[in-house]
Amino acid sequence: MNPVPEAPPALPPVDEVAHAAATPDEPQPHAALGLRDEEYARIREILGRRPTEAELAMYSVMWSEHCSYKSSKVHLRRFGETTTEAMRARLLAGIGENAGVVDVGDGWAVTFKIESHNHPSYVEPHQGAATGVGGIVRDIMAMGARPVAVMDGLRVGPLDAPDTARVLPGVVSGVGFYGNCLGLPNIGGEVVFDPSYSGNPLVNALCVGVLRHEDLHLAFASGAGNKIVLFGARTGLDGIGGVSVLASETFVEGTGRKKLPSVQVGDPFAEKVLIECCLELFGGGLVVGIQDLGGAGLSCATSELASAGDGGMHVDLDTVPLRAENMTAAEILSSESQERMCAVVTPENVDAFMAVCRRWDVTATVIGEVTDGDRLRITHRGETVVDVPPRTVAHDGPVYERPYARPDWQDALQADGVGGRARPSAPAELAAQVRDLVASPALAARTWVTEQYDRYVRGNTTSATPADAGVVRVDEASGRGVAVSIDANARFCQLDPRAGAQLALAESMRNVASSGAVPVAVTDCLNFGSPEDPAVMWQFAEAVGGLADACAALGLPVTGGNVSFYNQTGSAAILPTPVVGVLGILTDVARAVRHGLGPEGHAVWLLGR
Amino acid sequence: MARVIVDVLPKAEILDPQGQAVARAMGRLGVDGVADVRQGKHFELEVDDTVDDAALERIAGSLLANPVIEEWVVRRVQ
Amino acid sequence: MARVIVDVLPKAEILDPQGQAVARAMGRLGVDGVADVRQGKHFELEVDDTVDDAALERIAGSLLANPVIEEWVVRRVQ
Amino acid sequence: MSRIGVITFPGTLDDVDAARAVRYAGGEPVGLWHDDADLRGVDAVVVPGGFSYGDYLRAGAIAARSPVMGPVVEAGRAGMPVLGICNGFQILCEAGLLPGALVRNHGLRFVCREVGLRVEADTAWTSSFTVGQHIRVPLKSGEGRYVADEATLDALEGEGRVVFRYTEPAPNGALRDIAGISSADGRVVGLMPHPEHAIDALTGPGTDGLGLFTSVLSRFTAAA
Ligand SMILES: Nc1ncnc2c1ncn2[C@@H]1O[C@H](COP(=O)(O)OP(=O)(O)O)[C@@H](O)[C@H]1O
Repeated sequence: MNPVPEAPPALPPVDEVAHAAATPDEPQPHAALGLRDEEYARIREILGRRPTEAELAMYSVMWSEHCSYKSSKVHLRRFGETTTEAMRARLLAGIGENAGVVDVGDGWAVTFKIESHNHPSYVEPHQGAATGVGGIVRDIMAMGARPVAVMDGLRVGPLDAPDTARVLPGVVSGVGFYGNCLGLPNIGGEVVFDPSYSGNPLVNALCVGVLRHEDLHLAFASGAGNKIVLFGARTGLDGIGGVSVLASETFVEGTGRKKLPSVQVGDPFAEKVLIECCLELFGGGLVVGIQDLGGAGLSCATSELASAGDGGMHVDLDTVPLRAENMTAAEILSSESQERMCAVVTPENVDAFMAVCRRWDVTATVIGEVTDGDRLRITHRGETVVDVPPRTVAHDGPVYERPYARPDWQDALQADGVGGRARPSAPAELAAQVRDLVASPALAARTWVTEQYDRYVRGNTTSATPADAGVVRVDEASGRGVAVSIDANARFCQLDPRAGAQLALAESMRNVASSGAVPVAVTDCLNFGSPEDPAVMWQFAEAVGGLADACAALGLPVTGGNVSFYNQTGSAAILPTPVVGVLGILTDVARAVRHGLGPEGHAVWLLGR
Repeated sequence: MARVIVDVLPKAEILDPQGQAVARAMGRLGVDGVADVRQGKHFELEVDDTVDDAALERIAGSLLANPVIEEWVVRRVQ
Repeated sequence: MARVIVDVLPKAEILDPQGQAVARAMGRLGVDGVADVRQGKHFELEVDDTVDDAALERIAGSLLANPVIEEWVVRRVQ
Repeated sequence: MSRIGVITFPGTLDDVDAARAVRYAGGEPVGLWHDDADLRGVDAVVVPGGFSYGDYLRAGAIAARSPVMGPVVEAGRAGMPVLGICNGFQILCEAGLLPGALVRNHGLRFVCREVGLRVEADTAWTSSFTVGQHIRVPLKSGEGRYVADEATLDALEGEGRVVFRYTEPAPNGALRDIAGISSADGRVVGLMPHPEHAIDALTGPGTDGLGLFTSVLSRFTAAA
């Protein structure tokens, strides 16, 4: 090892590119960072040398299942293949962007997306759920939209399980804390109890945003000389548990840094201010491209912006405002600090951009610029620590064709119908069963949850709990609005993942339609067990195929979503849980169909069979 | 009977939005010279003599503080 | 630079539902013998030498605590 | 048309709603910015709800000390009508314009539900109601429990300064079921529930909340 001689003793040596080229045989902890041997070999091949520590951190996080969709990609292609031009007609942005954007008429557009924050919500329910809401809201902001509503799909163990007593109140308070403080009405969601979610709760958060067509913003960095501005919270040691492996390998004594926490604490106040700041920046025409900082922090934002752009990028980590001392390049790049955004700004607009940020008391710093060429170059303490083709980090990650097979227990499960079960034979027995049903957690009122959520803020919610679909007004002048519902029935999916996914779509669509809206687009959050289990992979493939076919049959495009794998306790996977969100359009929310029975004397009709 | 104090603070590496908000407010309020603020919780317990230090430590680490994101100090004052 | 601690507690006559909830939870944890719990806030400030005791008292009594409902103690620890 | 100021602090959420309520009632909302010690010549001020500065220290504590509040306190003491809703009520208490304080709900959870209120005093903000009238508006807060010492409570009752009382037991444990109070001259009113969310049956429980805004506007039309 060659520590940089000038560095003060407290600072660990910088593993820069030339050093990496000169020390090809230095062992690197790629496995501990989750990279397989052949993935590590491919990185070396791409770079023509071993990666630096910072590069290794970037590739490992961006090539993770969560960011690269390496196990799901081959299946998700089905959505694209089954989407016709006619289905795409309303889409201003679709799969591949931070969130899909749908034309809802009169020059208005709506963007919506659902995402999971399952594991963090198990580790620290309140903060995990809170930061889950924060993350999806930033995705929506990154499209140029004003976030206008949230929904949450919650799945936990049985109501009386100790784990549920710990997780559910924390999750609900976290969703409420963050959403309420952001001023976003919560317009619906789900609460489902099932033993398979004990030790592995599902927290899926959806956000809806509204924009004018001309305000659409996309994540790309173009125009050499344009500046990269990082704004929002400072970058700290949040959520970089994995990367601390790097530190411990090379210089832990020097820094005395402990194993780092992988929990992030949400600051909804900072995010609220960030929303208003972003909208003022968009309104002032000060933003060329924008990207939120999510799970993979700056690794993701810089590589995705550069990859989607038409040039290269240079970023100087010494300019990044930090919350902790002596952070390494790998740590800065991997930090999951919340409430940050990254924008591309023309040089002449930088001053105006900074002025808006100052007005909102938002920290903003130029951290780099768009360059000619096609490399993403990142420097730290004067040394080049990253020099990569950005596409290889952001988009050309590994793709796996995981083996999948219908589990051998599927037939027996399906054959085990209700036929042989005893039926109530006396009125009292029937009454007891009805009472059991009514009192079951599955059917009980959700007010304990929904009373903790603000549904009035912004004054545009025309329907929320207990309605089938949440409805928000988009345009006060015309009354134009949208209806959204999220649904899944994982027990159906366990019996038949294909039909189960289709039923989730059908239910969600019915909910939206029964509010009087015309369904126009779909988002989904696919929560499954380990993709390395062929039975789970089969469930996944079936669910995706079923959903894609049903969407094609109904003429609804899937505009985006999220995959969450590895939801299991030990070797027991959760029930396959594809949560489907449907968005519908109402030309006038005043004419929406209200939930519940109408005035006395109205007839009741049952439609369908 | 003894009086026990437990002070709980967010871990140093964890974001402390409350402390930061207060620190920023100081500047705006014309209070200079305050470089940093951290905000946590302060508990005062009246405990009888059956409660030993091990029990106090258990209470602090499992109920008063969240070990995932907070650190704490227990001290007997009487 | 000095480190200053300000502890803030709800006044005794003000209902402290948080403290009570904690006291009840103790029983569930199997810890008996905790007679009373009060929950307040704990602030740690880094202040430079221009900040004298009068200034600290002002900060505590006009910002960190609300005298209508809270009482507070200021102490320098370094 | 009367101009009603609506303040925005960092973290204010219901400013759009308050401005809409002013408009629905026939007034002209005027945006006021926390950092400007300038009331822009308005006839009355609404301090809206939200989580100013995240409510991280105490609800309303930091906002109460921001530049715009200097002139608000001064004008309020001199008789300008000021309405504090939810976080705005907390801010007015923290600023010393109204007595008492708002603390954590006794159930320790945020509560969002429609509540019934009885209007108990004729003030600048309630003249459109009759004393004794019941209205329904949403309540949504985690720190909405009104507290003050016994002497203050007795004085408020004695001087007819309890403006709104919950008709059911207070969902937050407020002392004497107090939902809203006023200054001695009845010009400054603060309440925890949200009248600005009850101005249209489409988006709220009804239109009862509009009465607060028509009350204050009628003063100016009558005077003009
Ligand atoms: N289940 C899914 N269905 C449809 N699209 C999906 C699904 N999961 C992910 N996608 C899309 O794949 C793209 C890649 O996801 P990306 O936005 O990079 O992930 P993340 O937002 O989690 O960082 C996104 O456009 C996303 O909408």
